[in-house]
Amino acid sequence: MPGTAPEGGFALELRDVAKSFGSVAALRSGSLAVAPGSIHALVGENGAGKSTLVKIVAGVHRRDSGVFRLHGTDVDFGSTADSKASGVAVIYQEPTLFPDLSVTENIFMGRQPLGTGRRIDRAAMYAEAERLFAGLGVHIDPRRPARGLSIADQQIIEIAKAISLDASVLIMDEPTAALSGVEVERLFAVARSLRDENRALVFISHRFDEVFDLCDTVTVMRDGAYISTQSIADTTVDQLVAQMVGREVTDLFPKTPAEIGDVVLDVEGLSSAGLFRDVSFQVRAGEIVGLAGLVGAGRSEIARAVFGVDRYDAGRVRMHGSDVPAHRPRAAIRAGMAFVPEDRRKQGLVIDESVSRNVAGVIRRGLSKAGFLTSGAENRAAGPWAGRLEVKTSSLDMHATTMSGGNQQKVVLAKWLATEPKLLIIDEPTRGIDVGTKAEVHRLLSELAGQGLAILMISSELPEVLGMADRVLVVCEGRITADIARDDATPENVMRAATASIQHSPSQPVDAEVTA
Amino acid sequence: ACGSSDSDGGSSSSGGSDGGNVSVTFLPKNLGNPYFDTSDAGGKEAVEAFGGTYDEVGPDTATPDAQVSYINTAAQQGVNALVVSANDPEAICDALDEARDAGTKVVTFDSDTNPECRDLFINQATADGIAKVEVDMIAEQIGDSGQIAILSAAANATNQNAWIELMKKDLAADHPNIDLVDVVYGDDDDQTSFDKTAGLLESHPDLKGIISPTTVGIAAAARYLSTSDAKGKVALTGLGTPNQMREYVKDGTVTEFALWNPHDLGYLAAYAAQALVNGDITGAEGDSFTAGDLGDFTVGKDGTVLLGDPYRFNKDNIDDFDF
Amino acid sequence: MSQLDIAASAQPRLQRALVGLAKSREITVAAVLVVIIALTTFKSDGFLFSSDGWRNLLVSPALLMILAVGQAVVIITRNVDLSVGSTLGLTAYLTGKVFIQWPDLPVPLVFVIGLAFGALLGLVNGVLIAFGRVPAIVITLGTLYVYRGIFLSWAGSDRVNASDFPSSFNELGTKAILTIPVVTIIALVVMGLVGYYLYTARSGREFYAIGSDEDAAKLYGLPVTRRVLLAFVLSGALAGLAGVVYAARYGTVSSGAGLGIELQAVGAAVIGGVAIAGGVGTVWGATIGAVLLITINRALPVWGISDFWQQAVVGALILGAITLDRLYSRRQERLLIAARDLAHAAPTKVGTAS
Amino acid sequence: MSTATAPAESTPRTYPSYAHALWRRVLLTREFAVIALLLVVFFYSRGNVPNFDGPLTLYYLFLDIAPILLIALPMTLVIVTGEIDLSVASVMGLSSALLGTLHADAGWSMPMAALAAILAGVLCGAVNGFLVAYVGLPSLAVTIGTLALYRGLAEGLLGTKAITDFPDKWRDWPSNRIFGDGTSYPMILVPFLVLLVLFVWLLHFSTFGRGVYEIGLNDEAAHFTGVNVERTKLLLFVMSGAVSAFAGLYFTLRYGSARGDNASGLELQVIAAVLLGGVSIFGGRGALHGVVAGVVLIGVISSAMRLEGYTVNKINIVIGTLLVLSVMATPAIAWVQRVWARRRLS
Ligand SMILES: Nc1ncnc2c1ncn2[C@@H]1O[C@H](COP(=O)(O)OP(=O)(O)OP(=O)(O)O)[C@@H](O)[C@H]1O
Ligand SMILES: Nc1ncnc2c1ncn2[C@@H]1O[C@H](COP(=O)(O)OP(=O)(O)OP(=O)(O)O)[C@@H](O)[C@H]1O
Ligand SMILES: [Mg+2]
Ligand SMILES: [Mg+2]
Repeated sequence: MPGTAPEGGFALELRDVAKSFGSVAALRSGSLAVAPGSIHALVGENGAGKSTLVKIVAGVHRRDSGVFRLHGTDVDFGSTADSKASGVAVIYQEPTLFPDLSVTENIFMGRQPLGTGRRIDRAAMYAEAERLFAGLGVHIDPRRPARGLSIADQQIIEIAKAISLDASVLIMDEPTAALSGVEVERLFAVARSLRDENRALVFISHRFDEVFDLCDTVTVMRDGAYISTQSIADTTVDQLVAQMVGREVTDLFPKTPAEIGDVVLDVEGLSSAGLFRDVSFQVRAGEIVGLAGLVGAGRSEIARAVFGVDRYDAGRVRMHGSDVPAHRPRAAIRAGMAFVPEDRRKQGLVIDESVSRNVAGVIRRGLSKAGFLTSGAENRAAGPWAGRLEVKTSSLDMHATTMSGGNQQKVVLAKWLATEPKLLIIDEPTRGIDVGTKAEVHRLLSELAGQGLAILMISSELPEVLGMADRVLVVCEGRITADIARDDATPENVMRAATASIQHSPSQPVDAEVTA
Repeated sequence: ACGSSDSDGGSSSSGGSDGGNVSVTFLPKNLGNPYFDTSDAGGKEAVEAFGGTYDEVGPDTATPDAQVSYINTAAQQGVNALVVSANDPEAICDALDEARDAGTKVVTFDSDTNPECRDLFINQATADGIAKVEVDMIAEQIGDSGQIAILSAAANATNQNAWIELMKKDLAADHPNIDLVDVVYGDDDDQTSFDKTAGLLESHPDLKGIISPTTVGIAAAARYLSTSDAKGKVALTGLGTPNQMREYVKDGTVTEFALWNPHDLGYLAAYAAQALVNGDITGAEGDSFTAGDLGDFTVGKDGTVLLGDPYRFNKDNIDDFDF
Repeated sequence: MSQLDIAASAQPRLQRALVGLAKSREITVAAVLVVIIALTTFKSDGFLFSSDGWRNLLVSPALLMILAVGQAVVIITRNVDLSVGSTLGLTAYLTGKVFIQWPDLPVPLVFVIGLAFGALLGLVNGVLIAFGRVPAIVITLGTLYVYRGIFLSWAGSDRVNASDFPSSFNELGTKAILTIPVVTIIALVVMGLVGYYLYTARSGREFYAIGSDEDAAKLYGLPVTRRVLLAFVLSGALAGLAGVVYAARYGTVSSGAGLGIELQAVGAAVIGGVAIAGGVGTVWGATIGAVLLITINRALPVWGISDFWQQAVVGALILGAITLDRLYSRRQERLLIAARDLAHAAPTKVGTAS
Repeated sequence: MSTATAPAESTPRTYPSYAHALWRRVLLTREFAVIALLLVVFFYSRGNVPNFDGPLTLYYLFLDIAPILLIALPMTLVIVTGEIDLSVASVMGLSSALLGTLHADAGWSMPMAALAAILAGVLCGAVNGFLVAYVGLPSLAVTIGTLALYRGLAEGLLGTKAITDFPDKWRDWPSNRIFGDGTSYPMILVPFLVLLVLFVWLLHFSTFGRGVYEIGLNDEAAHFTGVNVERTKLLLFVMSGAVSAFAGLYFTLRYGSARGDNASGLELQVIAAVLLGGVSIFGGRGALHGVVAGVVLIGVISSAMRLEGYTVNKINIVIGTLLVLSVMATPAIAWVQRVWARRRLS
């Protein structure tokens, strides 16, 4: 069981907590003990039950059994309001903002500063928001509505909200998944200062470098159960990984060299007002092209425009030399493109639909006979693809809602591989995916490239880009600022290009060396 | 008189086929309309008097399609007679025909269908008579010159439209100085009629009189006028019930209005239905029957029975009535 | 980082307030209203300048104003209340019955009874929706039928006439204070109170948060159930109040009272800038929307347009309002993008210089 | 390539197609509950309601519910995408008014006038669809607007007139009996059945229908998998407009009267029936067999209650309560289960 109690007792303590959703046991025996004045990492594979544990602390779910103590006293939260009142602040895995309200109201909802006559004192509220943002080193207009903020900015609002709660226990469920290096650094600085104020922090992340950089203690979970707690200083990445997956993972980025063939995708002068400008590049058969850059650089937007889910203002997209009409995903699919988007719950799959309908979702036109499409035909087509990707589900009519992130990602991949594409565009292939599944995805991508598939991969994880890509394109502020071959790519020159201002002719980025 | 007509009905029905229990269903334009409440109460009184079975059904809005369902139901139930005030002269015809094929006698009252679709129409007053009395009243009240307007019921109401046409003719022929400037429709809804009255006065600042040939309309218009500047300046007349209008006659908003007795109308319709069911009459011109204490009636042209002339209500006589 | 911070926060306060005012939907609708009144008065000056005209201008929309306020609150929480017409009718009839039973009841007490009864009917909606977590449109469609059915069964072959009410109550429908009709004052007070609450109270803002994203509100720990319940109770209570006002103003209550007015109330709120998707809008906007709807209806006959076309005009107005809103927000988006382009351009120059 | 996590390539996983047995998937559904209720009410009425067993009952029932049956088909698809169309009854009124004006006033032949009315319905639907799908406006607001607009056009077109001179052949057609005198099936069932087959195929057995469900569940994901969300919605509103216009023709011919106010208020009846049939107002859920059962259920209840002598107010109370109960059933069952579970624990 996790550690012996420090002098003042634990700030947060959970022992053998269990929680089931119907027949799914999300948490079998979760334990976590966090001392005040420490930053405690919680790691585990997808579906290990981390978020469920967090939601129990937050009062979103009620535990079925087990001990739950806050500063030594037993508690049982019926709602998130209770937990908040007890000094627990939580940043959830998915941002939860009110899009129509101002950024400031989002932060202070329900506890706005009051003036005379219990009226909301808006001036004080805005001033307080500006102060918070200044502390985080960001500049966001406190009066603008939350709608339209990038995921990174949304995450920053969440962080500001949690900090302003002045809580004694702060839990962050993958707060950095959408943040870039600079922002992560700022967040860490804030976290450390909170620790120094003797608060207890819980930090969940799949990125080990962050865990080792920030935290002092780490708890590992697997399959809904507690595995171990140890001091960061006493452990290594390999040990943690081994505990998480219950086995050794040796090769995270197993890219094998593949034969590079003809040009498959040819993008020329693509522009979209406010998002990106004059983007040109090519992807060849068998090649993995990595699209690197800071969050908000516009990589996703480029990918979405290429695939046709977004409009663009100028430029052309060609597959195998023939033009692909703009803003028509169907045409792109027919031309051989497949697109795994960054937000799998909202864009990647229809979460309330069965596995088989999701997997057969793109190929169903080919499945209907004489205009007739039956569930049987879908099941027959979907089954083998789900099997090839080792999707963990009890039957093909299970809804994707019940699956963990990694499994959902496999369903999305199965769906697109079923179309037998020539080009796979994959945005953040392993975001929020645990190490085990991550390795599987990487192996798969490498294998697909080996079979001659052209792959355009967007990733915010530099090791992933450097490990997987044959060629790295760096995007900065909507332009391609560098095109670096695999052998020349180092973290330093990629980061420099990602933070560089454009100093060369933007129409000729191909083969340009890094200039910064 | 009541007793004798009662035994009359009883004897003739026992002279018919089935032991005197004539079932009559009243189907007004819509439920919750005081005018029909009164007429159907009259019908009920008559049916109870001759020992039949009375029933009242109807839709909540005055539309023909809603009425058709109830006609169909009556046909299925095989009621002996159906007494209907038609929301549309044509639209309920097929349904009525089917009911008649199934053996149900159909009497229309208040608002007629095409003559082929029913056995008898109980006419409250001739259309000419109604139009004339309304035009005469307004002419007297505004000194036979000036602008007037009409606040009617639903735009498709058969009887109202017929009267309005006749009023227009009458005005053109006999009252050249009266100018009919507008016809608006209050849909027999209190609120709409009220607001339309306000609208009329705004759109026509020189308006001198309003005719409202519908009981809901005239009451709403009177209520509006009684509280506005136009009270006493704009004359209001038309067809109304004494209970609804009493207050406005007394406070001077309304001088005189007219109506037949809707209670008698329902009463007569019920007796006519009974006579048809018992085979006393067929609905042919010249047939005659006795309607309880209302006395004898003769079927006129097109299978129409006329109740009588409209009656004018004013300060002097209104307290004699309660309906 | 956040490239979205357009110059907005750098604007001086007054300027920001003015720009916000000019852009606000409420002001646009109010401007359209003023233009319509002006043009119609130009055509027939009795529309505004006769004492009847002035009074009707103020008094006719009162009923819909009250309903629109309640509807706005419900729509802001991303729900809708289709049962208000039936609630209005039922309460109006109850008012009559109460007076017939106890003719000497003080008038304010009757208002309280109406409010309470409406609140009770709203509570039924609210309990079903908030606790059952079922869509409001279905539940209130159901209670629309049920409440009207109860009303019809109860009223049946009976109606309430003006003579059933004490004259002090009837006078309320027409009395004016400083030429402002009492009924209108009631509507304005309702608007003021509810609007003030929504704008300045913490719990008031929670209605917006819930409508903006209910799941987020739950995660945040807002009392979603209680607020949604309250919204429906408020809407019911205001429909009840409207019922009493209806009785006072029209004097007669028959089974048709309030039939179909629910869609008008929704229409008024939508025209006034309350977003049907929740989270956006003000009761003041909804009220102006109600006034515009009614006033257009009254202006059309003055312009010689047959009242058969009125519905068409109202429909066109609703479509116009929401379409304009949409185009406006598209333009806003484009401005935001342009601002972002500027923000992109700026560091480039700095970079070159360094 | 050789990682510890690499799956054994030799045995690709296989899955059963369904988690539950066939009977559970068929019988334990919302749709089946409605069908069961319909059967219960129907056979109860046959045994206990006087005259319900007569030959006319079904005949009138079908005539009465025909417009609702017709419009419920496209309305189901519209609601499954998460949208709503409140303007259907107004389109019926407009089609009725057009048929009347064009035939009687402008002297067009019946087929031409009918065709024009249907085209007008298509246009009305296209306006709704365009505003919803391409301008991106909420359908509730749009169709409240067009509800007033189309009704206003219909009433403006006809004014006080009710046009009744239609050829008998046409007037009689919808209510003629398919199998001759004495049978219960009016001719209007023929176009209904044709449309039913069409819509069942469209929603349940076509790629288009899969897209319809996906749009209702998550339109962004649907867009990302190549479903043309805008065009699908536009088409559905057009279908809704066209079928409503057709229902308007039926309404006109059955009652032999073209009026601007024909069928007002019918939209809420259609929606009530569709929801009663188990379609989720949030989109993504529902099936046509449930919807047809829902419409017929409302028809049977109304018919039986009318035969029992109840008037519209009682019928409305029953239908309204049923609607509320039908949506409350799911949360109520869940609540009971929760209480049960808690009681077993303690
Ligand atoms: N509301 C729910 N209903 C049913 N199953 C659920 C629910 N929430 C979570 N689960 C299941 O519980 C398990 C644990 O999920 P949880 O979200 O806690 O994992 P996690 O460790 O946070 O994973 P990740 O790293 O992907 O965020 C998963 O198998 C998930 O499918
Ligand atoms: N809906 C939106 N409205 C306004 N601006 C947006 C919207 N979505 C994204 N942006 C902006 O577009 C830019 C690029 O967005 P995004 O964060 O998706 O970039 P990215 O390079 O794909 O990053 P990542 O994939 O790592 O998240 C950012 O400036 C972001 O703020
Ligand atoms: Mg998680
Ligand atoms: Mg991205």
